[in-house]
Amino acid sequence: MKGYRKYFLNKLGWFLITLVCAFILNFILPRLMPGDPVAAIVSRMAQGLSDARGVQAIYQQYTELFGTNRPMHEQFFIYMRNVLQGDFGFSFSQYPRTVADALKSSILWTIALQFPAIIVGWLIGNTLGALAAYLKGGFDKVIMPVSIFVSNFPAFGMAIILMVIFGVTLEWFPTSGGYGFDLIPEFSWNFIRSVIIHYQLPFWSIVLIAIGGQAIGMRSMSIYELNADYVKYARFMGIKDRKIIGYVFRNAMLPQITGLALSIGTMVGGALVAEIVFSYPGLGYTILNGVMGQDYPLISATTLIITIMVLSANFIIEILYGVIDPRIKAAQAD
Amino acid sequence: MLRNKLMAVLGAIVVVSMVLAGCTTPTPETIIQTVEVEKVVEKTVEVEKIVEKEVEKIVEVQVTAEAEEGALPRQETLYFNGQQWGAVVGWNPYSSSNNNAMAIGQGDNARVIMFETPYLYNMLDGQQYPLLADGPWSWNADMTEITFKIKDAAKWSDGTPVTAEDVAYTWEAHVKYNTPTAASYIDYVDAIEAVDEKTVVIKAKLNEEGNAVNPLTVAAYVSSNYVMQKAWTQTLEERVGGDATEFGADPAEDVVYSGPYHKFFTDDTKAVYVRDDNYWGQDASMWGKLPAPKYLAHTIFKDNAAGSVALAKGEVDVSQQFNSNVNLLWESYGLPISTYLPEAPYHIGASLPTAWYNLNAYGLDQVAVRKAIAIAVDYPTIIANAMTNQSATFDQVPRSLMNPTEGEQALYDHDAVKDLQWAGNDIEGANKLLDEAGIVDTDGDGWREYNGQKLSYIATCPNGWSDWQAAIEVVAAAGKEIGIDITTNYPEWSVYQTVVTKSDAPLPEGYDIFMMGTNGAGPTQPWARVRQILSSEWIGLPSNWSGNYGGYNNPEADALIQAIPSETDPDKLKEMYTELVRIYLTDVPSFTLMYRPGVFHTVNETVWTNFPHQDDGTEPPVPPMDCTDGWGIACLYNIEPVNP
Amino acid sequence: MNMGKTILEVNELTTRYITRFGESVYAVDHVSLKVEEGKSLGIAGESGCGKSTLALSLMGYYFAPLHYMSGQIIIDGRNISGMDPDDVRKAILGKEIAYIPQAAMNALNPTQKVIRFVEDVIRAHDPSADKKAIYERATKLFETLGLPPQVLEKYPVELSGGMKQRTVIAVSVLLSPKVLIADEPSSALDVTSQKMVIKMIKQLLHDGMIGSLIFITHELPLLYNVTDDIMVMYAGQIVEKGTAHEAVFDPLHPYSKGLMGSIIVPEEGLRDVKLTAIPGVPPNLKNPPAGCRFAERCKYVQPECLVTSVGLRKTEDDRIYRCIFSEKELREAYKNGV
Amino acid sequence: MVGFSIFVVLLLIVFIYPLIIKDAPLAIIARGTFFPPGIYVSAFDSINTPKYTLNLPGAAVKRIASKLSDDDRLAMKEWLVIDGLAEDEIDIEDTVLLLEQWMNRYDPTKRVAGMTNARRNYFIRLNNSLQGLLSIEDISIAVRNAETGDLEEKALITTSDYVNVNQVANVRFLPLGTDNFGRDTLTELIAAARVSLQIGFVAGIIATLIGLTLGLLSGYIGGLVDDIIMFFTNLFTVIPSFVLLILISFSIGQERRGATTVAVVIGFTSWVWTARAVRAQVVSLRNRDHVNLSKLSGHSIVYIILNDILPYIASYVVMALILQISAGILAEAGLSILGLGPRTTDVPTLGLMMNWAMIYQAHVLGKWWAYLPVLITIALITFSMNLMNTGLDQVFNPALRD
Repeated sequence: MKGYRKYFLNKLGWFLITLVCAFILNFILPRLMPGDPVAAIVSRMAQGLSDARGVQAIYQQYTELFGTNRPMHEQFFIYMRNVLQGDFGFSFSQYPRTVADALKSSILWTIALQFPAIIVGWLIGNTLGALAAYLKGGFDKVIMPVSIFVSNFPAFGMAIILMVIFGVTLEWFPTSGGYGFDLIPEFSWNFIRSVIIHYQLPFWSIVLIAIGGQAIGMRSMSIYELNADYVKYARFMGIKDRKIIGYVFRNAMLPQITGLALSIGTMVGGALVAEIVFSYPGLGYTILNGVMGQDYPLISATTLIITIMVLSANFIIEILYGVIDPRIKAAQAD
Repeated sequence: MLRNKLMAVLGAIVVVSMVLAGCTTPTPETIIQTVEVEKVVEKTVEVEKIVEKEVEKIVEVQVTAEAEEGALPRQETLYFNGQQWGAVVGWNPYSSSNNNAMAIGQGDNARVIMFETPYLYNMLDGQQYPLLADGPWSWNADMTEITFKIKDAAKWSDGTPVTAEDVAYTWEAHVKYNTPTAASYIDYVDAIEAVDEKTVVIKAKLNEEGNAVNPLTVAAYVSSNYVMQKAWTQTLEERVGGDATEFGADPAEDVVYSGPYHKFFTDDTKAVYVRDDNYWGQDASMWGKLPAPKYLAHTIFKDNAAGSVALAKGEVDVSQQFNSNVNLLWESYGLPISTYLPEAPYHIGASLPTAWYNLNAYGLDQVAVRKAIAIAVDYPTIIANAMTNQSATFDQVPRSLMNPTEGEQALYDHDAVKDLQWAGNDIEGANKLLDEAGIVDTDGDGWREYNGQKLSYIATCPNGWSDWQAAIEVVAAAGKEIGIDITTNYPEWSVYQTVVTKSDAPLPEGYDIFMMGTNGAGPTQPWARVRQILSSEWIGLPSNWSGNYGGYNNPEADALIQAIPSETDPDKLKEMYTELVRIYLTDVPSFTLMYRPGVFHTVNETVWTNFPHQDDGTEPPVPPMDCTDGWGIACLYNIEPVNP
Repeated sequence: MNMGKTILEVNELTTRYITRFGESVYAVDHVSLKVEEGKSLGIAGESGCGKSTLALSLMGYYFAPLHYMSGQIIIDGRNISGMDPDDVRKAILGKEIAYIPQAAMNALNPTQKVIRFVEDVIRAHDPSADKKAIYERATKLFETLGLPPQVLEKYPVELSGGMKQRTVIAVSVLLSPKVLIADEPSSALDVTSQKMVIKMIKQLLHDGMIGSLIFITHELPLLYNVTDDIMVMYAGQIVEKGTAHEAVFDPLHPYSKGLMGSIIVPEEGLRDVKLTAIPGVPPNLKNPPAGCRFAERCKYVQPECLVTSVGLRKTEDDRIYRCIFSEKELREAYKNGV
Repeated sequence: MVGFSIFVVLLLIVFIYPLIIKDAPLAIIARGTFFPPGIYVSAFDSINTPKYTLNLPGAAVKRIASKLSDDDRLAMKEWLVIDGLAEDEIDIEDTVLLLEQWMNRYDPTKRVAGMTNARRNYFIRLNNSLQGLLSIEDISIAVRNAETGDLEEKALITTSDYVNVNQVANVRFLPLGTDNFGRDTLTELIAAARVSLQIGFVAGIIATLIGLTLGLLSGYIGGLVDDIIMFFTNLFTVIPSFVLLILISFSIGQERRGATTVAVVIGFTSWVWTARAVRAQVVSLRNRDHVNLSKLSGHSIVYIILNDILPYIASYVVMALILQISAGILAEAGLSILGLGPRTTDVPTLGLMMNWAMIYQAHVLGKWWAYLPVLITIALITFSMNLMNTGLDQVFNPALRD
């Protein structure tokens, strides 16, 4: 178990450090963007204000309010203190709305949409890959290429195609929003149904994208494993094929798990775009708006949240990975 | 055998996936729940604040009644798009940062579903019709004071009557807290006083001669600005302790209003407004009935595309957004969708999206260069491609400072400036012009030089403003045709606006030719637009949202602009306007690229019909103002369900 | 010549590989052999001569790309070549006939504890077996074989090469099979663990933990120490068969001769020389030569060798070899030839 | 191999097409948006082209049908009935009668209760389109006399006149119609494909180089080096590269966003994937016997990496590169669709075309030619690359052959 503890502590350590750095990056990067956001707000506030002093006054007020007049490091510590207290400050672009308020709902929508989608995509992808590797022949020659082709559409492309086919043409599913355009959110069967229906297109567009890459990886992985010596040996020891397949796919799946940890980051990216296409009330549009409106607090908060979500997902997965794959411990031991 | 098993596994996994999919759906629920709870809280807060209980009770009842059903009754709801982008932030009519376009929008065609102006402007006949006011307003003899009465029937949502004092105090508050409204009127309005309970007097600022500085603007005030309740304004002041920023930032959930609709529900995906069935306007002295839709709902879309799909699917009744190739919706798809005009340009153009020259840029101080570029541009293509024909062409409406409405067109002498007009696409003409001006390609690199310096400019407009970007592309193309190197560039709006509106310093590089809109239709138009385009008074403003961003300076024009507001003789006016148009077409400080409607007014008649359209027989004619703006709100009283 | 009970009898067994391009490669070509109780047979030959394939084929359990063509495999009087693969799996593999793979280093599932695999093996033949019983049985076996029982609780990655190898052997004989096929069990190991492995295998046979042994290697001398009989294979065919002594010190077939050519004193240090002893490489079995498959490498090649296929000959003292020359002629040739 | 051939074909098209069609890809040729695919024949020229008389059966029927669909007929019936004409008097099959009744009775000014404005407009349009539908009189082409200013008949066109397309001076074939700017979609698409490929290659190579180096080092050396490198890798993994992309591209600002810049940015944000993959491979190799052997025989790290590691992951790296290239193309598309792609005027990219098609709502209006080909091109490129991948995989690892 020593090997494992070492592994765990190691991971934990890096998790924390990464978190801190990610936090700093999230703070700095948005602030590297050109243009003066406060000026933008002020010019919006001060429309038609004719005397320079008036404008200056307002400008002062807001730089005060947003603290953009302070030196960067000071801003950073203030920001950190507030964030630790769960206060992300005012949104510049939607002032006087607070960032927390702006994100409150969208986060849940995004989580509810993306993580299941990514996991399902991963599962289906791996199953396909495994099947392709094992069944070969028709399956390998047909299903695989098809699934790969499908996943080679850009995320938004898939979203648009699904929308045009199932939303606009067939009208099976709604084309935008998180729930019925005529509904007021509340806990009723009617509403839940609407949410589920609206969930489908974005969900599957993300899933479809996810499948292919995973499938390819899993396929070659499985094929390597299928040709491994232990498979031959196990066979000659009279062990059922089903059991052997069990070994193989377990061993092939393990590296794929890190694959998942890795994908989450990138997949989230694509998924955000899909959200935008479907006007899904998630983080995708929030972050885009933030960027367009130079809304530092909003961007920082959004990216930070995405980062933390992905980071934690990574951490959990790697911990699990360490538990289930003995090779890791061995590697750590020597 | 094995295959079957594997298949089974696959099946199982798919099932799992669906289950997972299912499991997640409650999550949004929880959000919704919280939102819901909050809403209730707000309500109760309101109840406490409300003076007259029973009124509110009725509303309450309806709300809960609706909430139980869950869905808004389609037959009683009018759906919008294109006005509200992003979630509503607040309900504070004093603030310009509520992101609450549906409820709050002051200006020439004030949006009056929740807050109301004394008068309603009608862009079709240029008249102001009384709303809160009783009968027409009137100047005093020497045109320094406007007087009007408030309707006896006019009441606030808390049941108290609207008084002259409210009007006066609203202005006081604006001035006190230095709001944008105050900023734009302070130079023309001296004071607003309540003579008695119901009578309001607006005192104009006077110049040395003792005449009103600008009677036009003063007159415009009555149809451009809301009246807010004094009592509520004072509560707000208490709450913010007199702090100007706070005053503007307060979300004002408890605001008292006089209009027919108010908040029902808002979140990131929609804003819904419910009818106040005690709305004073059902009094015979105003509309004599309630507006037809019980709910106004605005779905919040991420972009025009999403909005268009919804419009096509009948999930939007009134669309205030640029639906590209809108005519295809009925021509190719036979959808029950229509615009105000049955044929192109489909809408009534109100504003003039304009390409401004930075007159301080090298070479652009030369009229020849400015005009050459202007006449070389292929306007038909801009209108056909960028606007997908949703703009009048310059053959239909020759270029001038006026928008295409008959009222404004009648204000200048078309023939007098005929020979100054240009149809565009005139490459030879442009080349000739430049050659004559001695601006030629001396070093044979294919580009013209002026005093040996190559003419190369950057034409720009905000990124993502699709129709403008398309138009700018065409302008750039024209430049290349006549040996002037024009490249395009699209900064983000957040950057663009700050640069363009900073008029206390010459524009930076990259803003040689840039686009900005102009005023639409309004009681002060076309004067205000002329001023916006030609007046030098904005030069030097740190934050100039008023106009003449290119720094054009022409005393002659300034003089005329000065004089017009106090001029009453129509013939004289026509002369002056004609003169201004002549100056505009001669100096070309900027040039219009297309005509754009004040609001796009496209309606889907699946559920509601009888929307305003050309020759709809309404008297006075109801303008296509999205059923919400100025006199356009009359639409809400005319529409009826398609199948009741 | 004692007449022990025949445990494994193979008649005219022919198997082939079918490549993804559909060509057939006859890797085992009409091979017949016999192993008696308590006896051991060595199979020698250069790599690629089909000995490993023979090993696989003997299991009577085929999966792509290897395919059964014809011939019989009779274990203990039961012909398994015709049996339904699943029955073979249940009744034969590991129980009747067990196998030690070439690269035993990676023969164990890396993500599975040894004991789990042991369980799987036993359960595969007797699903009812309960954990505890299995565990005890395994520990006992490991102890008798001089392996620390803790190994059972370890993951393969945690074992040394030699230990892995021996573990594999132990697992192979869990069900005390009648035939144990060891395919180059020692090739990948260092000398010392090699010796241990050999010792272990001998012990198995000696203690009757296995009924008989088929030992495959390219190291003839090794066989001399391990097995009773030796069979030399070339290009999928048997070229010579006899007692270990005969095959090593008095080879008949020019190929065997060549294999042994360089050996003077017992094995040590000479392993590397051997395969280079004969110039040339085995023929491509996709389209084997019409005549004698060894012809183009044979010192004593005759014109007809290249055209007429050559059958097996039997000497009066029951030795078998494949050549156009008679025993006498060969001895002649060798005497004055080399 | 399929993937390879697809890719080659794409490349060929991309490079050969411009040699044949020399138009500037961004030239605005059409006045109006989204002209449908087809052959465009100059109406002006076809007037001055020799006429051939063809008497084709059913020409008249087609002519009428093109203006008067069955739905139209039903609609006419509906109106006539509303107007008080008895149903049995109306036979929608009898075009002549129907039209006659229509012409006599239709009145655009008539207000029908409960009829929507959209419907009313429909009838007006229908009525206009019906004007002169049945007339078979020749149409005369006239020219205005410069002096007198009155029309002088130049030519007559009869219903049976045809021109041969090959003889018309100006004919333009637009296989994919035009886009929202009025540009020839196909020409633009191919130019765009080239640019996107370039972007992909640049991005992919940058990403792979960075990833490979880091992966090798961290994987083989392990220990602190590993930790440090992995730490950076993790950092860039958990900050979704896409978010980074958005931020950086925005910071660069549209004015400085050339195709290459975008490519580089993508490259620098997407190496993570390769780095981790390579590392994983190396780690699995690190303890292989041959490596240990090589270690024991005291070879230098570089030597071992080059001789005992690299060969074994070479296939993997090539595959990674290919994947990175396709990923780069996708990334560009993703950026552009958000309006953060390369600046519009310089070059078209697949993403930008997509972006504009969306802005002008091609997908809502069913203008498939404006976006579907683009999507398919993207998919084909990446797809072919992935296939090449699996292909290469099989070449490099015989195991993968069955």
